[in-house]
This record gives sequence, structure tokens and C-alpha cells, in this order.
Amino acid sequence: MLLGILADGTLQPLILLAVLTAATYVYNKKAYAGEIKADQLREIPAIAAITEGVGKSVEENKPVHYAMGASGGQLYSQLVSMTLVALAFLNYIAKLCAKYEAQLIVHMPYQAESIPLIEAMVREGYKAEGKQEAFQPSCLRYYGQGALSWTQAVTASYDQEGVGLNLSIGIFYSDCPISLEMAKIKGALNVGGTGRWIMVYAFAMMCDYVFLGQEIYVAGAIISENPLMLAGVWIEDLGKFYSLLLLGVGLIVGLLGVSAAAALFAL
Amino acid sequence: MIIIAITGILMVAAYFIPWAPLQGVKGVMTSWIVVISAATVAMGFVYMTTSQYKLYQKNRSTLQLVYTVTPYVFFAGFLISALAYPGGSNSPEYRWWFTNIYSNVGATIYAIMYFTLASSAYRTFRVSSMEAIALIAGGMIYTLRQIPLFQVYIPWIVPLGEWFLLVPNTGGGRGAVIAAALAALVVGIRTLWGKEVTLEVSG
Amino acid sequence: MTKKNQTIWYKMGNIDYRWLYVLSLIGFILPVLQPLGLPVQVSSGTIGYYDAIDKLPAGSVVAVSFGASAQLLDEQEAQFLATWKILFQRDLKVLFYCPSQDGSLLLQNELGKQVIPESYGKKYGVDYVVLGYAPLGEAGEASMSINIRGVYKADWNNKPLDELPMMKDINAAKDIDLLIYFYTSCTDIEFPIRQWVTPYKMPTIVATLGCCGPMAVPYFPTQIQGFLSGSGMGTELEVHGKVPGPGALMSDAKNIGILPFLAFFVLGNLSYLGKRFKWGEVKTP
Amino acid sequence: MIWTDTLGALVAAFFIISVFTMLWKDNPVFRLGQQAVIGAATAHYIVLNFTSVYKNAIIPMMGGNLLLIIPLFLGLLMYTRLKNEIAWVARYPTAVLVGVGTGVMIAGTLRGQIIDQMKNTVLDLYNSFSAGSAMNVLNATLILIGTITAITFFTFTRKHTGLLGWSAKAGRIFLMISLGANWSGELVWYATQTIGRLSYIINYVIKIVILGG
Repeated sequence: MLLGILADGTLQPLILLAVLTAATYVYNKKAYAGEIKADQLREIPAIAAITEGVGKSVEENKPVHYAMGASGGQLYSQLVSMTLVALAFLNYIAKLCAKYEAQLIVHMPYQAESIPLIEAMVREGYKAEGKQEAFQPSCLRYYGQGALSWTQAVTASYDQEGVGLNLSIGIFYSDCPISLEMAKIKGALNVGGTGRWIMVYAFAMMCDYVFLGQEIYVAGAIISENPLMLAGVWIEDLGKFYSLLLLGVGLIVGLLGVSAAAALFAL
Repeated sequence: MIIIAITGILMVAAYFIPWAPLQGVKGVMTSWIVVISAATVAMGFVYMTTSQYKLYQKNRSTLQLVYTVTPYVFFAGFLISALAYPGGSNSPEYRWWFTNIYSNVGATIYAIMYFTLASSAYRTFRVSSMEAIALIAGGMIYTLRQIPLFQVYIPWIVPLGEWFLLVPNTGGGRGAVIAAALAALVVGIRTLWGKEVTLEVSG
Repeated sequence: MTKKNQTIWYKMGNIDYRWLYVLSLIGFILPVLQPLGLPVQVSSGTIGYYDAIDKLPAGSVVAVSFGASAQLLDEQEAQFLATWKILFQRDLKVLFYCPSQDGSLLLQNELGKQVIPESYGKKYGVDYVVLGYAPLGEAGEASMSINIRGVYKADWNNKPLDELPMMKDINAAKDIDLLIYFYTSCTDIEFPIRQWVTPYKMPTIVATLGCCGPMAVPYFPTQIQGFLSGSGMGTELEVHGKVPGPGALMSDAKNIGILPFLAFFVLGNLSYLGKRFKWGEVKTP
Repeated sequence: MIWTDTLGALVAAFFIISVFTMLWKDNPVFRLGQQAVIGAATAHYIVLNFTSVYKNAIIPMMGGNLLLIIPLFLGLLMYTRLKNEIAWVARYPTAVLVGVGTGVMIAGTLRGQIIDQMKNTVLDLYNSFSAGSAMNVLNATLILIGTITAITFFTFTRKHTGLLGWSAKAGRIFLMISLGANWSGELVWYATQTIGRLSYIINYVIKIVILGG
């Protein structure tokens, strides 16, 4: 019955979605019961580096820069999860800047529809530290369509206003090597990462501390200190176990013939 | 949160179920979001003005005034050429601005990246550990494979470079893509569930 | 400590980046001023690409999906100029269409200026036709393979297709003998594979950016007969097809411009190894 | 050559040089160019989106499709974010965008980025057996090992010790090679762009436009 209404080739995706949804239900319950804790996770050194960088900025009297990518405000593309993680980091860095009284500069992406969310995250960050009045809308910078003006303007900002910590998290395309390398050259403590694997190399080579690929999601959960987000890390690991299991089953079925394996994955 | 759940689940359902009315809804929703996001277009102009004005307030010199006025001159140039000439953004006038400034600066930004990639490699490509050697091997061998001179005088660099790209790079890259995709899915499911903290915080 | 900082080992590892920038810039400029004509090795992808065109019987129809980008012109120019020259040198009918807005813009800027079909004795409407921009995507490519007139009613000058003699018998994949697919988004390679190659076994060759080459390689030579990735393979096509163009200069400049970086890479590692063996330092910057 | 082409070439040359000077240090030429580009990019964004609203909403509405007033209205609600007291209203259009985006993401990710990756890994291996070349089999096996070990590197809920530790270490090597290859692919492409821009200035702007050659 169910198979009759499904589109071709969507049974495998449906099973994976069902596994992850069921795991979400189970682990959310565990989270509410207080069984999920950040210290159970493998350590990610780049997280501590963010606070260190804010301290460095205050000491040097230079601003903290936050960038989520020239095209990092995508709300309705396949990369929306990365935008949400970048917003979680934005909230975190705003809190830290409010707490330690560091100057924050946010280089906004060109997607204007993400501006309301960005502003809300920064405001809330300051509010959480009881310093709403310290928030200045002019710390939110906008540079128009595309990577070119963004890259130039961000680089100019490092040069003209100085840079203590440069935190870059989110959706990055071929434009990021310039901003990351220039921040490094201008003496920033560079911390960052992206979920787009093709660009991770730039972060690995130009940052002092890097979040490799998926690590941005895990780190996002840790800094949020929210049990539901932390539960997500367990669900992700379960997803990996399922994927490896599928791979194993595929390899076994393949013994019957390549077409059998192809048919299994085509379901 | 309810709106997110309803719209999101509809889109997911449309992927799994090829039922015409559902596909119709998907079509309507995807065309709506294009309009919604496009209608927010002037927001960027407001924020551009806010930060430009603030920078001028900080430094009220003549030079800064020139810097502050410059974006508006070019803003007007683009806008007028799109509005005042027949063909709008397809008019030769708009194309003049677009090609000589926008496309050209874009191409130059890519050019600049050669230098930043080179200096970062000078700093990080040191044979200090197994991992660093792996990074260098992946990077340098494929670089030499792409330079004509090395293709001619060290011909074996071509198959070796291709091998690095097609074998270990594919394996590592695949693992990384799968891990990041799973994480994205988990965030997605949490969002449709109404439990995404980021959206709760931002109201 | 100060003494160590003054040693050659330290200095080699801490040269101001701007020296690297300046030397690279000089390395790139010199061959632009004075081309050196350094040799080029022609790879199998390029030979396959050339042969797919060269072996077409006279009168064959070639469709060129021209998804080029203006910002990436430098990477693609050698490829498409050489391709056009090779096409117009032969007795073929060429149908251009543009799945990117920039593709249409570049055709307007370069066809008739850099490569003049009329100088090869070709006539618009009889030997070649240009259809303008349409936001095709994968679905659009599928539509083109079924019914060209369903996507394009007229050419780029708004002339109805039925008024163009060349288009009289051309309307679908069955009327086309070779597809040349230009693209800049790496994953777009799957569009022609899924919409032209798999259903129609259409002979297909592709041209793309250097960084997209690796994603095209797995399809060669089983599904695509040849491919060009980056200006380097554009140069190879110029050499192999004997149609000189801007690619030769690019290759020369790349050969020389990369040398300062290679020298800095060696210096950086000598510095690291020197420090390591002299003072046991293993920390990298 | 008509004067607009000459002016265009000179303007283009100014912008190329202004961007290149950024590599040296901040200077007035760079700043002027950079500020101009902000104006240009913002205007281009507005032109593109205005055209999109006009084509996708205004024209169809005039043709009788009044339903499109809803997304247009939702889009305008975004501007309430500019005024603190009513900023909460912007959450409704945002919710539609995020909801649709998340749905699209889930649908696109399940097969393309997970199941198909597994499929390719398995099929590569078995196809290599049928191809009959030992090298192909070795390569496909290495891809399989790379995929598995890289996934194990990205586990966070278990300590990386014992077998998992070794696997994660091997995975990291594969990941590093991948990072290096990605770096290289882009480096050579950018070299081409550099040469292209320099060639434009030397061979077109200087030799043809200025010297009239």
C-alpha cells in the first residue's frame, strides 16, 4: 500500500528519514531526562579558542569580527542548516562580546531576507547578558549582492578597524580564502569552519583553529548548552552507524551481482 | 513554529509522494518564497546606509565624505541605467556598468585568491607530521599535474596527480560529505519538530 | 633567542608574504609581455574532444549548450574560441543555445569579433544559429532534447525558428549528431549525462573549469567522448587542433608564475627541517 | 573604437588595479574602488530582485493571479524588523522561508548526499572486479576504506581509542589529502584568472586602448 504511493527511488530515503526521526524522539526524551551532557563528547579545541580570541581582542583593543559567508544567509536552499548553525554561533559570540565588553562587527551576507534573523540573534545575545543598550545596529554591515563587494569590504574592515578575533562560520564559497588569509596577515586569531567540504581546505590552512566539516554542527550544539541540540550529536552518530550498516548490506548484496546492489540502492 | 512545520512537511511529502495536488502546492510554495525574499530587497540598502553613516560620523574628514558618497554615485549609475533605458537590465547601458565594474571586479577577486592561497601554503605546507605530508601530497602533486611544464618533463606526474584526486580524495571527501549531510538532516528534523533553538531565540 | 631569529633557518621560514606576491606577479607578467612558447602535452581528454568533432561526417549537426560565465572568462575563453574555430573550419551545422545569461552576453561579445563565422564562409541561419538565454537547468535540457521549439520559439534576434533554413529539420535529440556542453557548476555534468547521454546515447563532449575536471573524468570515455577542464586543456586544444588563441599565453604564464611559489615552498620546508635538526623545534606556524 | 568602449576599458583597468593594491596594504585607491563596488553590488541586487518581483508577482497579478498578493505582503512584513516594537511580525514570513528551505534540504540531502554516496562506493568496488584490473580493484578498495575511516573520524560520542582511534587517524589522512587536492584545484584556476586580468590590462587596455596598437 505504502509502496504504491511512493515516488520511484524514495524508499531508501524514507527509511533513513524514519530512522533519524525515531532517534530524534528517543534522544529528545533522554535530553529532557538530563541524560545528555556536553562532557560526554569528544573535545573540539576550536571552541575554547573563541573565548580566548575575545579576550585577545579586549586586550589589544581591537574588534571581534563575525562572518557567516558572503552568501551565508540562505534560508530556503539545501544549505539552510548551515545558516542556522551560523546564527547559533552569532548568538554565542554576541553574548561573549557583551560579557567581556568587546566591540563586535558582523559582516552580513547579501541575502536581505536573513537580516531580521541576524539582528535578532545579536540583540538576544546582548540581552542575555543584560546589556541591551550596548547593542549598536551599525555593527551589522551590509555590502550588496555577491562575493566580490563582500570580500573587499570585509578585508578593508580588518585593515581599517583592526581585528582581534575573526570568527567565520557558515556557508562559504570560493571567496573565503581572501578574507581568511587577510585576517591572518592582519594579526587576527582566526577561528572558523564550514560544512561545505570543498572549501574546508581554506579554513584548515588559514585558521589557527578549525572546525572540520561536520564539527561546526557539533560545536554549535556544545556552545548552545541546549540538551536538545546536544542530543542531535548522538542522533548524527547513530545516522553514521546506519550509513555504515547500509554500506555493509550493500557489499553483501553485491556478492550476488552488481545489479542486485544497484537495485538495493535504487529502492 | 507551526508555519515552519506545515510548510516543511509539505515539501518533504511532495518529494516522497507524486500526487498532483501536492506537487501543485510545492510549485506554489517555491514560487512564493522567491517573491518573499525578493520583496525584502530594500532592506540591504537601509543597512548599507546605516553603516556608511556611522563610519562618516566616526571620521568627519573630507576624504571620508568622498568614501561615503562614492557608493551612492555608483548605486545611482546602476539603477538609472536599469530604469531609464529600454531593455532594463538587458540594455547595453546596464551591461556597460555590469561588465566593466561588477564582472570585472569579480574576475579580479578570483585572481587575488591565487596570492592568498600561495601565501597560506607557504605558511602551512611544512613536512611536520603524517597529516601535513598527506595535505602536501594532495596539494603539490595535483598542482604540478596541472602545470604544462611539469606535464612535459615529468610525464608520470599526470597519472599520479589524477590518482590522488580520484582515489584518496574521493574516499575522504565522501566520508566528510556524508557526515555533514547527516548533521544537516538532524538540524532539519529538529526544525520541523519545532525545537530548533536558534529560531526560538530569534523569536 | 634573538640569535636564532637571525639565522638563515628562521629567515627562510618567515619571509614577508609580499615578496611572494611581487615575484609571482612578475612571473605572470613576463610571459604576457613576451610569450615563450613552452611546450604543451596534449592529454587524452583533449584528443577525445577533438576527435569527436573531427570525425563527424560532413553536414552533421552540432548543438552547443553554452553555459559560460563572464567572471570566469579567463578560464573558458581558450576552450570556446578554439572549439568555435574547429567547428567553423568544417562542414558542420552549429546550433548554439545558452542556459546561462552570461553565455548569451559572451556570445554577443565574442562571436563575430574574436571568431568570425563569415570568414570561414559560414552564413547565419544556414550554417549556424544562435538561440539566446533561457533558464534551462536540468528540466530545460530535457525539454530541449524532446522539442527545441517548446523552449525556443525564436532565435536571439527574435526571428522565428521556422524562418531559419538550418532549423527546418532540427527539433530534437534525433536531429543532432554531437552535443558540446559548456558549464561552470561542477555538478551540472550530470545534466547532459541524464538527459542526453543515457536516453539517446548522444555523443557528448564537455568543457568546464579546471576545478570541475575531476567530476567529469569518471564519465570519460564511456559516457562522454572527451572533455576540457580549465584553460590548460583549452591550450591543448589550440595546439592539437592547430588553432592558435589566448591559451598559449596562459600556459606560458602559468609555467613561470608558479615558480616563485614553488621556491617559497622549498624555502619554508628547508627552514622547518633546519630548525628541527639544529634545535629540535617541531612547532609549525 | 567608440568612446564608451575606451571609457569602459579605463574604468575596468582602474578597478582591477584597485583590487590588486589590496595585497600590499590599505590605500585610498583600494578604498575608493571598494566603496564603489558596494554601491554597485547593492544596486545590482535591487535590480535583479525588482525584476524578479515584477516578472513573478506583478505581471501575473495584473493577469488575474491575485493569490500572489500573499507572498508580496509577507515580503513587505519583513520590514517590520526595522522597528523594534513590531519586529516580531517579521517572524511569519521568515517561518515560511525556513519551513520551505528545510523541506527542500531534507528532500535533497537524503538520497544525493548519503544514499547515493554509499551506492557509488559499493558499485565502484564491484564494477572494478568486473573490469578485471588489479589496479582498479585496489583503487576502489582504497575509496571504500577512505569513506569508512573518514566517517569514523567524525564520530563524537565515543572516545577515539583502540580500533576507532586507528580508524579515525587513517580517516584524517584521507581527509587531509582531500583538503590538499581541493586547495590545488582552486590554486591553478586562480592563476589563470590572474593571468587573464593582467593580459587584459597589458594586451588590451595599454596596447590597444591607450597606445592604439
